[in-house]
Amino acid sequence: MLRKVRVAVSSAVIMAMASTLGATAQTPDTITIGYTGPLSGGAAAYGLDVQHGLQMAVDELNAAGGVKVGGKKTTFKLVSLDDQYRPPNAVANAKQLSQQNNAVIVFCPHSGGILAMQAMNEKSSPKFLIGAYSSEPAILKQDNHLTVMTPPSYDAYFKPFIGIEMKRFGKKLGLLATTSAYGKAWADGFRKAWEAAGGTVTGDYGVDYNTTTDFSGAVTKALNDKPDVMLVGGPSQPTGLVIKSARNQGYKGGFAMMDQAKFEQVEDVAPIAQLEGTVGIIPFKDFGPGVGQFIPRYNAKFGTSRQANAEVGLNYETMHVFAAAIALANSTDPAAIMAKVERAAKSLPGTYRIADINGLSKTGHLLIRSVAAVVNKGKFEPVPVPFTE
Amino acid sequence: MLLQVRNVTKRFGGLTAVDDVSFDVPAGHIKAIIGPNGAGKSTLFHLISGYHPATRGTLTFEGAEITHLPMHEIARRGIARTFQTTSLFSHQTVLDNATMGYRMHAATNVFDALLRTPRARREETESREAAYEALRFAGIAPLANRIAGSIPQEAQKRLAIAIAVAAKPKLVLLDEPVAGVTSEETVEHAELIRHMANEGYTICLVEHKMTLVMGLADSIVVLHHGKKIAEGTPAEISADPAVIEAYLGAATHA
Amino acid sequence: MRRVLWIIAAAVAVAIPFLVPKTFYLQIVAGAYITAIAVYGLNVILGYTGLLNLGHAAFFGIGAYAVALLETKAGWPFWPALLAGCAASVVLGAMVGSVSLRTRGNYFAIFTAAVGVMIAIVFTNWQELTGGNIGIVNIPPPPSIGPLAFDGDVPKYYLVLGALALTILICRLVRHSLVGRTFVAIADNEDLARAAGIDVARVRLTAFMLSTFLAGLAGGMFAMYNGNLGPDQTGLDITFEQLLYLVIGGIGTIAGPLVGTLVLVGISHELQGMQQYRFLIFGPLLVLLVRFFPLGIAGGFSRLTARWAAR
Amino acid sequence: MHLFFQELLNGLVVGSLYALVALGLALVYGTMQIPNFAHGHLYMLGAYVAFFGVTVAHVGYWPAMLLAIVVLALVGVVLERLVFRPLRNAPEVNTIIAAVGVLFFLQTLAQVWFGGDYRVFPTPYDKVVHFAGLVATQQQLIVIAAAAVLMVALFWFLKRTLTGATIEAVAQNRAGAALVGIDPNRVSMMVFAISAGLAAAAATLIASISLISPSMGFTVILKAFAIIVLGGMGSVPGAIIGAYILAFAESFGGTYISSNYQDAIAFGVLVLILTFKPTGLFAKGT
Amino acid sequence: MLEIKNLGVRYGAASPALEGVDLTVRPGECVTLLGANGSGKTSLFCALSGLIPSTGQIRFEEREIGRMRPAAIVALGIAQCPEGRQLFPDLSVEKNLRLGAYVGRRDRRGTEAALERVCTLFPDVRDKLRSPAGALSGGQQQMVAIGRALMARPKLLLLDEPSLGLAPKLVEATLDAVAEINRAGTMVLLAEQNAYAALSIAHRGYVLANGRVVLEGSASALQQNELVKKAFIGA
Repeated sequence: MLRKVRVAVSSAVIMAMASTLGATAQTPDTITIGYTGPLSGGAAAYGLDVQHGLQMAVDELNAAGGVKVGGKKTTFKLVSLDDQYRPPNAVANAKQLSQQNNAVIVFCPHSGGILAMQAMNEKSSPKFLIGAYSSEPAILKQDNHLTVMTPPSYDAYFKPFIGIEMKRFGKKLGLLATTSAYGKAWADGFRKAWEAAGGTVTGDYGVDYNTTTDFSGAVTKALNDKPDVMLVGGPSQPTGLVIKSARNQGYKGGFAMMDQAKFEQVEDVAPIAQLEGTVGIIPFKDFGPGVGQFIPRYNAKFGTSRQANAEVGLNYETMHVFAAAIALANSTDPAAIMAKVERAAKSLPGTYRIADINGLSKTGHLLIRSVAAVVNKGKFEPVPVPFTE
Repeated sequence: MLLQVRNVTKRFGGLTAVDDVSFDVPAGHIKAIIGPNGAGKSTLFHLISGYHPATRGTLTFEGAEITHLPMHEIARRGIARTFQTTSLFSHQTVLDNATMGYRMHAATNVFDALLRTPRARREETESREAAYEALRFAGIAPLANRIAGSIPQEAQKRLAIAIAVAAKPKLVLLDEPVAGVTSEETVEHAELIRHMANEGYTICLVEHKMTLVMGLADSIVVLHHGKKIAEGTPAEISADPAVIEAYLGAATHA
Repeated sequence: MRRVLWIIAAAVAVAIPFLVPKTFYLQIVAGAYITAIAVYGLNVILGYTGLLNLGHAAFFGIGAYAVALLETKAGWPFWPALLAGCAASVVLGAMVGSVSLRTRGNYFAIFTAAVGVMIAIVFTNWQELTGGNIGIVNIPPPPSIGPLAFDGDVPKYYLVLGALALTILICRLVRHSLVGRTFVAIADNEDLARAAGIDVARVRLTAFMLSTFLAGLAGGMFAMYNGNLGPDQTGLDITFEQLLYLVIGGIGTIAGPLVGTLVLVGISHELQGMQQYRFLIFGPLLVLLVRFFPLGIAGGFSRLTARWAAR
Repeated sequence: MHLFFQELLNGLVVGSLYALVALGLALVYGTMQIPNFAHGHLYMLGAYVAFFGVTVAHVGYWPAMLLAIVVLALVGVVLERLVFRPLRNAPEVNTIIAAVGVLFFLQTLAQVWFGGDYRVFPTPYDKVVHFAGLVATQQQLIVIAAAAVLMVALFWFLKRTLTGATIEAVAQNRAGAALVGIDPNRVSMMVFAISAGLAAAAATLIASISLISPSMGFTVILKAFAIIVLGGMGSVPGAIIGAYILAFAESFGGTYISSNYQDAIAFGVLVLILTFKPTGLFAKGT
Repeated sequence: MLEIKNLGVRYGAASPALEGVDLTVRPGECVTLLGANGSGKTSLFCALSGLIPSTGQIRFEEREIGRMRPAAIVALGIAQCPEGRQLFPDLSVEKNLRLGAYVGRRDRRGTEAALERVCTLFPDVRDKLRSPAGALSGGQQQMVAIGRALMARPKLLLLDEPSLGLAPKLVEATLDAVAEINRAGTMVLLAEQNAYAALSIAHRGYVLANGRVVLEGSASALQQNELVKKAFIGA
């Protein structure tokens, strides 16, 4: 008897889950844009930034009447699902977005999820385009022809960063980046490039920026070996704390800052005076031609409590590139769209150009011109970063 | 001699709970251990059953020393026990309780259970039969499928004995088997214990109810402040002045 | 009667791929099955022997990483890799168990939590082996057996369902055997069990190893099903989540782990938009359950039906 | 040698933080045997209360700390009354499960209310102090000093006042305490209030040299458990000693061994201790 | 004056620990409660102190106290020296004693006087004021336990087997102390196994068996009673 109830409950759940299947059929005059990212948990702020950028682009496109596909005006709809930063959840979400919501493009802002989605997209159908927001080079090496990766590969920064810092401060480098996978990859690459440029490395003092309460210990250890330049970086605010702690302990050298950290947020913690001689990616407001108009629009829509940043802006821009590619392809077939991305990128109107784009690489990398900046006498001076590939 | 207790001492911190106690339990005997509250009777049981290690002294069972064996090993040698506050597997059925008493005689392991090996099936039947037999022995077979915690107090005490009997021991230690039982039930319990002795179990019991002890025991050990102050037949003990003083206090007016 | 109902449930489970045309839905159900296998493992140690292993997800991780690494780095096929994964989890379980089981109650929970966190730290930091935070991708599917290919959502679903069925079978067989009854008896009254000649330490270790076996099995199935793996599946928060499923489903019951997992995964899925908020409900729910309804859904219903039967 | 002393100073700062958090955990465990897995989240909540006190209510640093202590003390009382008291006689495991429920709730609450961003706590004491070749910010020195003051105050309260003695009385013998007319339930609430208040004070102190985020509780709670196991579950002086030992182990381990596995040191220490002493260091014999 | 009518106590589904117990302690009296282990003495004391729920009536100085909390009962003037002493082992003897005066903590002078009185009554305790209570010998701990109950300046003192585990010499000393406390005007309800010793200092006595009062009478009458003899030594 009691089993009966147990079974009844479990089958009821199964049925309830099954019943949701037929609920949403695609309306032919909307194109669904999927998004899976961390909307809860520790990385939720990051996930929400990306979502805001996409939402803004979608709303603007719709306000302008959408795009013409097959002679018909078509609007966009953004459907977001939370994956808590977990790759398997991202894959499950991507499947749902593609199969249930008929999403043509699925955006994802973390490398684990993107790599997993690429593997899955090879096998399952219907296929979809992956909007990859990550600078993990492995994504480009998967030979997946339906992935468009937005941010510049981090190795693009090595040369300009090293050029500036080595010249200004000296040849001894200390590594104090976060110990996340990304941070470690960054530090490894940077170390090799530094040594190739004739520098020496005093040691690796990396700590986990997410769990460390007081950075003084790690900084003390790093400074004890008297480096001229330190590689720092991780989430922006902790990066600020590291810089501040180093300056407090009397460090006079320079900082090379990983692209994960953003000057405008680092500044909340470490004042500009302490950032003297630091090189990193340029503050968002100086990104490119479209930013000036974008920020007021963004603030009008989402308020000023959260500042627009690179995550918001670059995803916004990528969404516009995709929309233009759909219009050019005159189709919602992923491969057809993919074929037009390069042209769409090159012809993107200036208002949408948060950063300058010069096309698409063969591996699916948007050739976005990133701009770095160095703090010189209390001012941000732009530093050109060459296109990669 | 089935059990030999030699110069056994137990200290807890500064307190000497059992102090240099020696006695023998011959096979087939009913031995009672009495004494006022706090005299060290239960501690003595804990030492024999291996629940506490003895500080000093030796325990010999069937000629082999068992002083430092772990509790389950002592049980496997053939010493079963009950606890002072009736101790059962109170969320399991009465039958399962008795089955656990027999458990050590079954070698079934996880793989037997998963593969339903002949051994698992055979032992399953054996345990069930042994358990039923023990329940019948204790007179509670009709309660077999009830949850142990829900049966009456008196039946719980019988179940405690059934668990001990199911272990097929040579020596049974009964710690206050009739505490909190009415006088009529006490008589029935005395019969059960007598029945056990008749069936060949050697019994060692701690008890406060003198009527029960005097009627049952072949011999009695009296403890006071951890020391053995007397040993003898019930008649000898009830006439012993040291015993009377221990129980009734220094101011013996009677 | 009971058997009939289990068969009906099994039939529904088998029919699901035919009832639902879209595979993303299979993925959710299969994901729930895999979690349920791990929750069954947690049930063996917590529900049967009363010990809370807060490092449970780490054993899940051991199984998962073993399968993933053996497949991707050593080129092993799935099946031997799965066996090795389960074995690795059990061996580590025996090692951790033989030490941690000397502690009791709260100490055991804290001890295992520390072990679990350390294992997770190793998964995260040993990048050369585990790929760090990104983890391992492109774990190949099981090789075909004759005409049977496992490279696809539906066959994989059936593999996972098979593993779940095996798990439930194992739990049922063990729980009702002398071994399983000894587990619960020890949790009930340790001293009496010792007095009955039961080697409590050994029995506890057996339960711990069985529990870690199921965790390892779940991990291996996870690696196979998803084809990718990261350290975030092995942390304390995952153990906490599994604990939530178990408590809601019913600690110590046979149906509880499955019911609890399906119900909560189902609810979570239905409340997609409320992802952020769901723990605002689940948290207090957990508190209320342990206070008023410690037997969970399965235990509560069996109590209710027992009352009906008594009428 | 300079490195050694500078790291000693750094360890002292972190140790002070650990001590305050672990103290509250030890007090609750020692008095009621409740392993409060949500304690770290009370600490996190305290940081947010102080943060909003400073940035929204503009009450100043010290009043904000006081505000955080008071608010968290109230939260502690509510937790005791609604969650833990009803489970007094339940199995130990149920208490842990309930604590996990509270943890889920507080973590999500913080995320929904405050968002996942790091918050930067403004401190009025940002100057750098040099002495004997060592460097520290004023705030770091304040952390060390304030933690010391709080610990001395707690000690004085426990050892020198009758109300403090009631806590020790309930810890050592709940029934005995009831028999002399102490209400053990009120003492339990008081202990939770003190415990959560200490966590709030610790959070306010450290927030101004670190950052605030909803996940800050998770990183500290397991370390706090490692500490109280190290110090003998429930022992107040043990928790303090354990906290500094662990902080120095991390600080020097990070310096002289590897910083990558710095976080694993706490758990390694914990596992080692329980391996050789299953009831923890300094545990009373049974 | 303490009046108990029809008192019952039950733990779970088991047979009752106490049933239909009537008992009185009149002002100035020392009453002893005799009975074997498990006869219900400790349950009676716990019910009196409000530690366990009970049915029936418990009236103290015309007030019903059966539903009161332990702290309120202590405040009314009923203090218990419980079985097993229940001291705070890691606290100093002095702190143990001062906590005994917890309900009267506002009356500082009264507390000091009570402390002085306890030290006079038990000179051994005075020498050990600074030691942790757990480090004392069994007899000394018993003194501290009685002293702690006296610190509440009770009108009625409940003593549950104060001689438990004490050497015969100490039993006598303890009971002498109880007699002295009683002479000073405190009502005493004393549970003892050591029947004759207890009856020698009591005015009246009750015999409990299986949770019921089976016999009551004056101390001298009980001393002569065959049933008492039989119950305790089985002769």
